[in-house]
Amino acid sequence: MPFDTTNPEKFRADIRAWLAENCPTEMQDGDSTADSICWGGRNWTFQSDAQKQWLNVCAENGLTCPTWPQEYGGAGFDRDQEKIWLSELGRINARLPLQSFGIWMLGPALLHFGSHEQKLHYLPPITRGEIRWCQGYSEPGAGSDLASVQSKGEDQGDHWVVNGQKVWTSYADKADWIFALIRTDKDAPKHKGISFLLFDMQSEGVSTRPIKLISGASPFCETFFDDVKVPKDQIVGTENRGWDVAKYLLTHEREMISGGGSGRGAGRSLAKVLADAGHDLSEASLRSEAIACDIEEMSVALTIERYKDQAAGGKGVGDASAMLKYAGTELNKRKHELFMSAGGSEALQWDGATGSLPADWLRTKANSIEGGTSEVMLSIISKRVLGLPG
Amino acid sequence: MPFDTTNPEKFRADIRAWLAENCPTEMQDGDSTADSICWGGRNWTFQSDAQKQWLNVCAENGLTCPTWPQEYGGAGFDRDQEKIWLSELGRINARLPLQSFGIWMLGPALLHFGSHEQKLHYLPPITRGEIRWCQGYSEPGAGSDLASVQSKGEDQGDHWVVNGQKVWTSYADKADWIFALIRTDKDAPKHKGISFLLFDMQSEGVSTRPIKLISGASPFCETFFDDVKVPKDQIVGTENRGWDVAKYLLTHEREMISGGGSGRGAGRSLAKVLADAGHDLSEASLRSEAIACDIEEMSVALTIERYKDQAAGGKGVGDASAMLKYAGTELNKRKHELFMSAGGSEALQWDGATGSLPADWLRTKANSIEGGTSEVMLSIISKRVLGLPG
Amino acid sequence: MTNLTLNEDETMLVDSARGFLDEASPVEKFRELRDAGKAYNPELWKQMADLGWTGVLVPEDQGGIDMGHAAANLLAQEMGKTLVSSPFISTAVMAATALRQVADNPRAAEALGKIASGDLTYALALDEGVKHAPNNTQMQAERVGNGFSLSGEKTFVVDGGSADRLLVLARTGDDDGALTLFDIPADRDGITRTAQNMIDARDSAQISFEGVEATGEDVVGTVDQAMSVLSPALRAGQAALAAEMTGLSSGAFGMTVSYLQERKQFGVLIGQFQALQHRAAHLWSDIEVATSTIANAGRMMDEDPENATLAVSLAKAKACQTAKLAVMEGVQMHGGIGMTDAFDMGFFMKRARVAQEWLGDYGYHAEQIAKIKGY
Amino acid sequence: MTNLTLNEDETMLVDSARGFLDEASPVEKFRELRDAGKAYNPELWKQMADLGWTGVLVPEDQGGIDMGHAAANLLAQEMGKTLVSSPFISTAVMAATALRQVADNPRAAEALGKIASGDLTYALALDEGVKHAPNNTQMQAERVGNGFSLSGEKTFVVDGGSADRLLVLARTGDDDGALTLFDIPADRDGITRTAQNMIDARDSAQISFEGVEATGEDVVGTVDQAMSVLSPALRAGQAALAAEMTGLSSGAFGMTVSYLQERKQFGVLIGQFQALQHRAAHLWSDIEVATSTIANAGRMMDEDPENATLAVSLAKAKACQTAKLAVMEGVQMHGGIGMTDAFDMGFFMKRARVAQEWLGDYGYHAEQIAKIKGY
Repeated sequence: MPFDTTNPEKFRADIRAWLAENCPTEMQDGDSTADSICWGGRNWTFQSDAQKQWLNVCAENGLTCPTWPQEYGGAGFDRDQEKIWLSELGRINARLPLQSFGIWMLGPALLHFGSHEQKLHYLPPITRGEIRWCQGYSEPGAGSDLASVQSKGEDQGDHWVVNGQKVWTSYADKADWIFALIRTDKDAPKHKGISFLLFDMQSEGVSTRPIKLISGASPFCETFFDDVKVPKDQIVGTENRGWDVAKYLLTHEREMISGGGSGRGAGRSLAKVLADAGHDLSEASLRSEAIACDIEEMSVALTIERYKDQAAGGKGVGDASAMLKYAGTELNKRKHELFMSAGGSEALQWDGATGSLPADWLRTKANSIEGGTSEVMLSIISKRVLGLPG
Repeated sequence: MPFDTTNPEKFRADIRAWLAENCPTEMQDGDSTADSICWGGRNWTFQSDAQKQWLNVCAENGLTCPTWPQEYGGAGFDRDQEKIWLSELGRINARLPLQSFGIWMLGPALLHFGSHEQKLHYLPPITRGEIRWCQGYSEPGAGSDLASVQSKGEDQGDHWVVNGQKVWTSYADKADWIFALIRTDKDAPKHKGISFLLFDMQSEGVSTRPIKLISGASPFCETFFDDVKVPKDQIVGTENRGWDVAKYLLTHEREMISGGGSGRGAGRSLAKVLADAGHDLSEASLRSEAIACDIEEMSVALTIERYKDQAAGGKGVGDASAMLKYAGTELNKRKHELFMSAGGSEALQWDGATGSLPADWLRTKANSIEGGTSEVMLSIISKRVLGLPG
Repeated sequence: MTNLTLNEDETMLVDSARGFLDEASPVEKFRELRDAGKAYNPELWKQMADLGWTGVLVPEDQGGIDMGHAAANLLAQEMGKTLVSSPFISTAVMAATALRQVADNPRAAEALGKIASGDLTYALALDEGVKHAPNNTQMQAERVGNGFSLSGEKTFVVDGGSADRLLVLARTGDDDGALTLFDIPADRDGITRTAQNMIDARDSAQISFEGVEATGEDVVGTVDQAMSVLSPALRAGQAALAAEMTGLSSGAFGMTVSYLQERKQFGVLIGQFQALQHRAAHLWSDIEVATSTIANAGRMMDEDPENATLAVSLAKAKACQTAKLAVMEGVQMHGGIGMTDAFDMGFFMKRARVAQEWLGDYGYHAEQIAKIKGY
Repeated sequence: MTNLTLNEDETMLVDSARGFLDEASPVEKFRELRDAGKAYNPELWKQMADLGWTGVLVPEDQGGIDMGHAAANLLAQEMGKTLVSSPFISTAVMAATALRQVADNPRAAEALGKIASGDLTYALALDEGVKHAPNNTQMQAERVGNGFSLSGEKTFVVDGGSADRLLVLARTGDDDGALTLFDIPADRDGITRTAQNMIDARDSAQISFEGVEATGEDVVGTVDQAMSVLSPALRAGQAALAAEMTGLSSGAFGMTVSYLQERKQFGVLIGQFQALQHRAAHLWSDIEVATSTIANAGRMMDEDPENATLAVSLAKAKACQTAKLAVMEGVQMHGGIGMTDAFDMGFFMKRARVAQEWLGDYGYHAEQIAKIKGY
């Protein structure tokens, strides 16, 4: 690793020097919109040579997943080093080299529940952007009740035969592999008969159908399993204990959707968007809402930092992460309402001067639904954190 | 009656002329604060000769209760005439001549459920401000569950012997008579064994103890009944069907507390208070909240008018009145928060230049509790108006 | 005395409008238009003319039914419930109101007649920036000989792509208020209309004027006095739009309450969850309150039009807030399905957003109110 | 790297503070003070001095423990939870911070020592109008010979009735920023202190100055340069007050959650009502978020004081909103009992209201933030 980790100042200087040498200027536009994200995967088409170069040089140095162990393709950074890395990226407005469900979701699950062999097998391709993953949790009609999994895996000795249907599978039509909750014991209680399986989306019997959203985009799919063969070693954790893995991951998902890590408009500065819209903020209600939103945004961002510090200090965050998911997604909706208001009639056009703003605005409405609704988050807080009855 | 009711223009002209002649200038200050209200009653001390004169001249002409029938001390106005009367009062900023629970609560109950004899006996003294009534509903620990009445009346042939305790009795220490919910059949289901009784607060066995509130004032009392004799003819409606009367009255109370009729800051103009506080409203958050509050206030006031029009048109308002109570009291709290903010440090003093503002502010916090909490109102709407299950 | 409830005529109007629209223009009809890329259905417009709706504000002398603004609002409200897409507000409300201010002018009278018969549609070309600000009009109408030459750009001209004629606001002098309103055919030389790809899939256009000629005949009312004809039209349009938004709120709310009554989660109907019950009750209350401001705006415009600005801005400001809440709660309470294009709730959300901006958003009307009340 | 969680020293400080205050100053102690008409308990103040708290921001050279602003905030937060009434923020936070800017001055050093030992209390006489606006100071300090003569009125001087000394902000020139801070005994000739009857029953005074003499020695720092010593003090006070308010919010919330867990209505625990559960969960979230801004303000003041204004204004703005919500929900969820003087919740509501105004309300700090961010 080309970074001196003996002290923070030295480390920061090394990072800065490395970035100066390796981060292409085109990747320093800081505008992490939905369109500019590098997702990777077998079929990925780089938007530019710079994007490809930036991914590769980061991957070579473990910097796509800087906190993962070096043996699995990470850089082995601790929390303080990660902060320095991110703050230096922020200083030059650099894009993240790679974003993916593999990084956000499957990786943490494997690091916690996977065997050493599984980690060696699955993690490095994620860090290099070679395999793009999708998540198969939700099923038709289940809504917030994720544990009501109907997709079933029939035990055939060395493999399961999986049949069923998933819905709200993000980018299933673009993903290479899926991690999915499958019922492998239909007689057990709801939470006890589910396994966490991994399989290739090119397996025979897997098909997808994009769902068109109100924004016009189709980031989600319906995903169908028709006699899909899944070898027994493609399970994370113990058979029929997949709910433990799912619960663990939901916590990660909450933190992510709260705005801490996703590209969903998190990088969009309030002031910048308002200025771009040519708004002078002299009108009281808009001005007052802009400041209020800014206050909330800074406060929630600090809370995400504080919780990360707490987690890094070995104190688990647990159910309290529901708060980050709740506060972050509600804020994101509020902020995009403000953006739309500042954008005026220009923001009412799909292809107006405010670019993807209207589609982004509509997209935020799903933030408080996906990964557990705001209502589910509030119930988790009230029951598990506050200990309220019933 | 000195008013020509043949057409609205003539009627308005008569009202205007009558007011010019009869409404004392001192009563045209329009500032209907808690302190300036004329409550009447045996022990009432008029704050001024003008207050006394204004009450008397109105009472003589049925104008303390303008919509009540003339034979019971009212003026027999219909809805349109009442609107003209109120708008002419508003034009000259005149105070209401008399306010009381007799007018708001008992009167409507008697007009609906009472016998002709009862109306003749009880209503005229109310219109003349001679008898001041209080309301005995709530009991210790019952909270929003008004039907859980424990105070009991034992049947002794021609009278009941009443024992028990009420709480939150408004101005019980100043009232002459009480209308109270008393359980007269302890074996019947909760709502079926309650009677609506009237009795003199000077009866043997009645005692009161004021409750000091966070505002420092004591508008409410605990009220104790110790073997109080209540003659059988002092019941409104049917024995054990007092809950019907109570429910009917709760509707009236809701409308009243919503701000339509009480003196609780309803008359305080937003703009006037802000101007009095010397505030120029240039700061965005205060300005924006002031306008938002004003918008809500005008909108709620129009809704009260609309519902009154609907009621006058013979279409009952029913459970939807819960909305007026909810919207009106939440607005009143919001408005007083704004007043406090505009008043700055002056409003933080009990006896500062903003007068009773801080006490009024604290008083509003009870608005969304008394007469059915906001939560109870929302539940009524969701179940009885929207038909949501469970 | 002013009464804020419906009178008998109005009740009949609402009942028949609802019956007609449920049949002729449920939300799926809007979906068909959207999928076909069409702004509105001319056949429906013709039917609305036959019912007298296009002439709701046209004097009887010109063939209208002249029922007044309260009635126009009620029609807009009913249309909002099922997201009817038509030039009703532009043509039958705003253009009709502007033109009837000068109804003694034969050309205006003729246009009013054609509006009533459904043979003529209008759009209003007012705004030039991203926010509604008619007083900030920069577009020039230079005097050339006895006439004018119009040059400039208008944006967010609702119904501007399909309208037969345009009411165009242009500057005829340097004084702040020196604006003039022109009534010109939309295909006159020098006019270029570019469709705007609106999120609500309705007709809106950017319109550029390059040396467009106009005669004195084309002036609506008096030169430099646009506001005397335009202000009543704006008020009428703002109130009708507020009514449409309140109808839209009711429509979205109705779908939501139905869903609460039928959707199960965790083994129970979600309508049993008290947190959702209370939010639904709050939203219902808010829609009731907004409805009152619409009724009031209608009455004021009919009975005391000179003093109706406060009532109209109140209605639009309140409607903006209520509609925003109604569609947000609508999507959230429906969960994932509410986010899909196959479900109708998104249409309500997108229509609400555009309606919030058109003719002045919440902040614009809040400031109007503050100005009137002397803040 | 900045870490927003508590370090070991801070955790110990919080634990011991909580233990001490639960014993020495639960809310009932505040009730006793209120009923006795007393501003604070000098014995408790002495105990706080013995614990080092009064010297939390005093350099060790002057006998303080100099733990920094994050620690001062934590103490204020714990005090807020049980509504401790003391001159902590005026004296140990604000006066100490102002004086340590000039700690090489022997008089300032001596004063700092007495603050640390608990032998000297201060109040800051800043505001003259109903809103916090130190830059609008009109009070004159006229030059007379080698000294000054102070004349004017100060209001909302928190702890001003009981303080031994006053830090007084006065105008020494016509330029906007030409203000000077004076450190004078509260009983100097020409000073009249009038108690203000505050809703939160704490000490606040209106103070009039009539030709009060001050020498050059009395100037804290440099003439015409008040802000170089006052700004850090204001920031420190604002942050500590925000921390107190967040503690207060937690205190009120704790009472409320307990009540939800024990109070029955309609035959069930009210904590089972989902609508209340969700509101409680929302409030808890909001308090958590506010807590993060306090932690951040403390770290920024300790690590990068020159750039701490944004962090401090953020903390105070957020604390104002959160405290308002916490006490309103606290009263509402308690129902009638929450409205009685015999119950403690009203104390939280009244303290929160005063704290909202002191040293700048939400609107003041929101505008500070907007200014820094270039809106």
